Amino acid sequence: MKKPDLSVQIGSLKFRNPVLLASGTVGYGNEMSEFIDLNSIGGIVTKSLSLKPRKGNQPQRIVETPSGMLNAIGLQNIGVEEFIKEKIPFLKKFDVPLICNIAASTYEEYVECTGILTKEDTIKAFEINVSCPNVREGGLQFGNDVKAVGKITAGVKSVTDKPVIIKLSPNVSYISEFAKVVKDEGGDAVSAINTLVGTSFNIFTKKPKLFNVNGGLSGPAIKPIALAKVLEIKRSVDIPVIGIGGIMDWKDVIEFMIAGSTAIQLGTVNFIDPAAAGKIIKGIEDYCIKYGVEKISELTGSYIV
Amino acid sequence: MKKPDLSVQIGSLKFRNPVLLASGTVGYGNEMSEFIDLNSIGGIVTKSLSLKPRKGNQPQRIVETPSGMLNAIGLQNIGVEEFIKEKIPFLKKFDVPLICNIAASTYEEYVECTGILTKEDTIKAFEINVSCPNVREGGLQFGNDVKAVGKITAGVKSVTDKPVIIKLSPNVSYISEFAKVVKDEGGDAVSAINTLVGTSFNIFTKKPKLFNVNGGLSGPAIKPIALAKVLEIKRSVDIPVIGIGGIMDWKDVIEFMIAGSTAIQLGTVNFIDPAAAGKIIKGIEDYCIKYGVEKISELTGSYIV
Amino acid sequence: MFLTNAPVEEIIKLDNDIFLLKIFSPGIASIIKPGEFLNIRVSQIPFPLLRRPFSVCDVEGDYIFLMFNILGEGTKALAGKHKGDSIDILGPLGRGFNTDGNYDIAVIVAGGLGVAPFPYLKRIINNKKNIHSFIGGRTFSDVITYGMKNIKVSTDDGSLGFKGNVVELLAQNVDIFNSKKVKIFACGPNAMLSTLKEFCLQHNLECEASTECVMACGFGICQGCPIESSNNQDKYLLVCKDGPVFNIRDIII
Amino acid sequence: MFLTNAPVEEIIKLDNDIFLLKIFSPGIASIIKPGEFLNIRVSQIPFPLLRRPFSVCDVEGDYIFLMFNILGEGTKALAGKHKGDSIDILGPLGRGFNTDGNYDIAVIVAGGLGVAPFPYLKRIINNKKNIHSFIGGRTFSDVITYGMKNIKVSTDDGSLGFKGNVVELLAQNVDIFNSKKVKIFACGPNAMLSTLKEFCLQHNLECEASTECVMACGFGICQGCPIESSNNQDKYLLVCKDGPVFNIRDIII
Ligand SMILES: Cc1cc2nc3c(=O)[nH]c(=O)nc-3n(C[C@H](O)[C@H](O)[C@H](O)COP(=O)(O)OP(=O)(O)OC[C@H]3O[C@@H](n4cnc5c(N)ncnc54)[C@H](O)[C@@H]3O)c2cc1C
Ligand SMILES: Cc1cc2nc3c(=O)[nH]c(=O)nc-3n(C[C@H](O)[C@H](O)[C@H](O)COP(=O)(O)OP(=O)(O)OC[C@H]3O[C@@H](n4cnc5c(N)ncnc54)[C@H](O)[C@@H]3O)c2cc1C
Ligand SMILES: Cc1cc2nc3c(=O)[nH]c(=O)nc-3n(C[C@H](O)[C@H](O)[C@H](O)COP(=O)(O)O)c2cc1C
Ligand SMILES: Cc1cc2nc3c(=O)[nH]c(=O)nc-3n(C[C@H](O)[C@H](O)[C@H](O)COP(=O)(O)O)c2cc1C
Ligand code: FES
Ligand code: FES
Repeated sequence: MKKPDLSVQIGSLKFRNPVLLASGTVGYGNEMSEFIDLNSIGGIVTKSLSLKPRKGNQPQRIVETPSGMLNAIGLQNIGVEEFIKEKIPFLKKFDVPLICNIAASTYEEYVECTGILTKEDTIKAFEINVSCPNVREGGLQFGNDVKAVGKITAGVKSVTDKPVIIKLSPNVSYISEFAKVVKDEGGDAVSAINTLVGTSFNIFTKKPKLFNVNGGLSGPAIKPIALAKVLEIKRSVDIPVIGIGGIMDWKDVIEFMIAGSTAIQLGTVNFIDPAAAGKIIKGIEDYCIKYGVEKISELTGSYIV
Repeated sequence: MKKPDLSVQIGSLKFRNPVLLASGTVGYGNEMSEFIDLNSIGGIVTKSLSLKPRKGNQPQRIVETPSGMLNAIGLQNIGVEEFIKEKIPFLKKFDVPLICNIAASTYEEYVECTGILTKEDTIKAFEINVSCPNVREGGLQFGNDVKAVGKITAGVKSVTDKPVIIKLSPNVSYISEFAKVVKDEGGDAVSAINTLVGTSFNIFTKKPKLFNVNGGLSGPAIKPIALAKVLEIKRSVDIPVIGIGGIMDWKDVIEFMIAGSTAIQLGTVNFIDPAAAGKIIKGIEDYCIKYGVEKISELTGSYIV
Repeated sequence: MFLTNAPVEEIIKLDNDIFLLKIFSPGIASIIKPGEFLNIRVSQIPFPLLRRPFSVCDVEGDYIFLMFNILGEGTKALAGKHKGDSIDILGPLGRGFNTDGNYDIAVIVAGGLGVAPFPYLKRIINNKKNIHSFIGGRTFSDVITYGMKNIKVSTDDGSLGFKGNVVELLAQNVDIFNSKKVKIFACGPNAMLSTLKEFCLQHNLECEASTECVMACGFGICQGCPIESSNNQDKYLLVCKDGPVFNIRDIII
Repeated sequence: MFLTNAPVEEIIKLDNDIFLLKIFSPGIASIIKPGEFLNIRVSQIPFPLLRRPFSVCDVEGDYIFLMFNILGEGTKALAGKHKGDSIDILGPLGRGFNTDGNYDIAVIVAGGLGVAPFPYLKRIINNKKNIHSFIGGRTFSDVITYGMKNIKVSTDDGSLGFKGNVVELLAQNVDIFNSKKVKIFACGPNAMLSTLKEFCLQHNLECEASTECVMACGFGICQGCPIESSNNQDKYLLVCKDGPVFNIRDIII
């Protein structure tokens, strides 16, 4: 019984296995390292970074919903400078691809952030967040504008040789149009999906539960939607897709790969079981052994219709 | 302690209370009449009718998901003619507004169906389904095309004096653009939302669980999304909204009304508790009494931000 | 039709993952027929969201028995019930077996947990007819014989009884059909029913089969449970309303 | 920090909706401090989805006690546990109370279920200091005194003890602060903590308060639990990591 080959490739970057940790759900890695061996996972995506530190939204920032949660963190982050100074040294110690997620309010800021961060050897790729529903400026507007996404892709590619992944919004009519422009402008992959816009009200005070009113829905509730988005992209654009949305266990990972994902990210599940990544990697390995999958990359888009 | 006034108004039509039963989740009323007094509810929306009977999709048509379900019924229905002959006589016996939901593959079919059905006195309003994700032709394409929705609204309005409600798709970038065109073309209200596109795969056979591959996601999982869509419409277009999506109890109804709904529809919950409508009407009445709401219509859009 | 909260009287573990649930429900017990089913809300929270259908397995006075095995979240939740818990049941639903009529021998053919509706069928037929039971499974642990008698058993792997499928076993015992008029009552996976249908057509045997299908409502409003009709290609039958028991000739499986 | 499945030893009903949960967890019991908390996964299904935070209420040998009241689905599920069930706990989390230091009298101020962390605090302070407890609630049934002693009680409606809020009650007893050095340990709703902060500033009293906040992760990765800092307006503190216990001067409530 040979060990299956779990490695997957995105652009020039090879991952040990397809299990990455999603932006905003792993901090900058240090807390998670208490629960999982960072050297055993596919990769880590940082919390979205912006040029300057952001304070984020006022509380309440989190609302639980049926099999899901809304968050409106508002891209709280320490900014590029402090990230390089304070977080990179810790992350350097590990042999795990570090993907830097960038959020910005303007085209120029995306390009500038990438330009600064690409000098850091520890950073192996970029994930560009054009789809955060929780900040007023930036975020969602870009994510809903095909031209803007194309321009950002081209701009970021022009300042780095490292793989560029564009993280797409599900809050659009046709996500595949966005994947297409990313491909056309030289992007290496797309991540799908970011959270879905949602809200919730307190029926006694009549106030929105989230200070920001709207938040982003994540967790198992959105899994069927995320799978349909991955499938939509896979069926019409030839670009690697990183599947994200509601993954809780190894079965979900296999399902996302069958639907067309090259790799996947774990988000909300990290809050519920910070040791999930380890169990999931074990689970997909066992599946491959049991069903004779020699290379896990064979599963990508292997659906039979 | 006076009884609160639960009545709500949409166009020229007055409803006893805001609790309607959603298309596709009540059949044509006869089965449900075993569990609830049809005369006590706000209204009934029929399963989508098309000009000719439709056989619908091959099984499997239903998949359960976390706090939700996917359906791909494929608009199975008995057609306009048989509906008039077989179902209207039963529905005539009740004093409950009957709203006829129409689904079609062409603009002409929408208009023709409405033209035929409007002659039936028992039918008090129309709900035009431009947003069903489960049929290949028709449905989703219209729902994603602002111009088509405008044209259908105008066409249907031109053949009936009864209120016309357009049921909108959530699978778009900006649902409020659709609500706006409905208003501009003389539509009386919008229903929001229909189901979200989703899918699911069997990881052992690699086949989609639904024969149709994609299905429509409904149930509590989508409630936060539905609320955000209602709010989006309410904030930018002055048209009555019928809120739909994941309502399970009276608290959810109040939440939808606060977010901007004039009335609401119960969908998936009818499968889980066919007696739900009765309990929910009682629940909202008690809420109104307890919190001094004299007219429930005061709640519509009463959010405080 | 009743929609009611019924108290759990007992939950009996028959085998590893197989349970009998005994519930108190005089209303339903007094009218339900073999082959009819209940749709059960296993918990008040929306996970799992949908009700789960289970055939009536047996009736004793005011009590109903259901037989089930743990497959997923729904049956897991059900197996976690305790005496005194109440469960939300909807039923009786669907069309059951027609046990009356002009036959001398009742032949029961069950695959795996397809045996569930037959203890009650057997009780209703009682001594009015001769009963032969054929029960198949993939392996010995799939063969459940609770409440049955006069049994022949098959397993795909030969670990118990005849090695082969249950229709092959039936074919081997075709002599019981020779002299007398028989009626077959069947329940099991679609693959088994499909083979059985061929067998029945060949030997011109009467057969009623209980079919399975993923369901949402269970009472005819969702259109989620279609089954192809042999008689009308323009329209599906509904497993929950027109079935789950059909004359095997009337459906395409 | 431990992430572990701990067996439930006992679940004790203190009052109508108030429970004590006793769990076996030697690892956590040996290191947890008063005011620190556990984040509990109340069930393995995704409803409710998120863990629920609970302060350590007391520790006895290898056992941890939590005190909770039934509010929603999470606490309902927790109250439904039986001896022998195991629950998935993460902890100890956060920063607790600093019971050392230079004070003679420990003054405990608790609103409603804010009393939860104090039986353990009391046990740790033991007889090293004098302890005065002030416990408030809206009405008599909100006043929980389990594990406490030397108590004064207030209720908003006057149904038990002093009529008014617990800070007013404290003000009435301000004489205990006169001669000796006191430290206040507080836990309760934000409105109470906010009034208490004013009182402490006025009287120049040292006070540590345990704050509450909706949480997702409980260990610093989601940024879901911000609280405004008095010292740095550019950056929030995190209730789960920098708190839940803060010097009341350091936070804006
Ligand atoms: C009319 C009718 C009568 C039934 N009677 C019984 C009975 O007496 N005893 C009994 O144990 N079961 C019976 N079933 C099947 C039973 O409803 C399912 O086993 C149950 O719903 C599974 O629920 P779950 O949540 O445990 O599994 P799920 O998590 O829903 O499913 C687990 C696995 O089982 C498969 N599955 C689920 N439901 C069905 C189904 N209806 N048919 C085939 N495969 C399915 C799923 O695809 C999945 O692979 C009956 C079904 C019908 C339609
Ligand atoms: C550090 C910390 C320690 C805690 N210690 C205890 C404790 O020892 N004993 C105890 O009973 N509770 C404690 N709580 C609160 C406890 O976590 C919540 O009561 C619990 O999560 C409610 O879960 P639920 O699913 O039952 O209710 P939900 O369905 O989540 O909520 C029901 C209602 O309670 C409100 N609510 C939920 N969580 C909170 C919260 N954190 N703060 C204020 N209101 C809330 C909701 O808005 C809602 O109105 C603590 C909270 C924190 C942050
Ligand atoms: C609390 C929280 C914070 C998040 N922050 C970010 C972020 O900063 N940048 C980003 O691109 N995505 C962010 N996300 C989105 C996740 O990376 C992921 O796309 C989404 O949660 C869906 O996956 P899930 O269902 O597995 O959580 C955040 C999600 C959550 C729940
Ligand atoms: C099984 C099923 C069938 C449906 N059929 C229709 C339909 O024929 N026409 C229509 O407009 N909506 C149909 N819907 C959508 C519902 O009317 C409703 O918009 C949706 O389910 C969201 O509400 P819910 O979450 O309360 O179910 C159907 C939904 C379900 C679950
Ligand atoms: S299960 Fe709903 S119609 Fe049969
Ligand atoms: S609860 Fe996640 S950071 Fe505090």
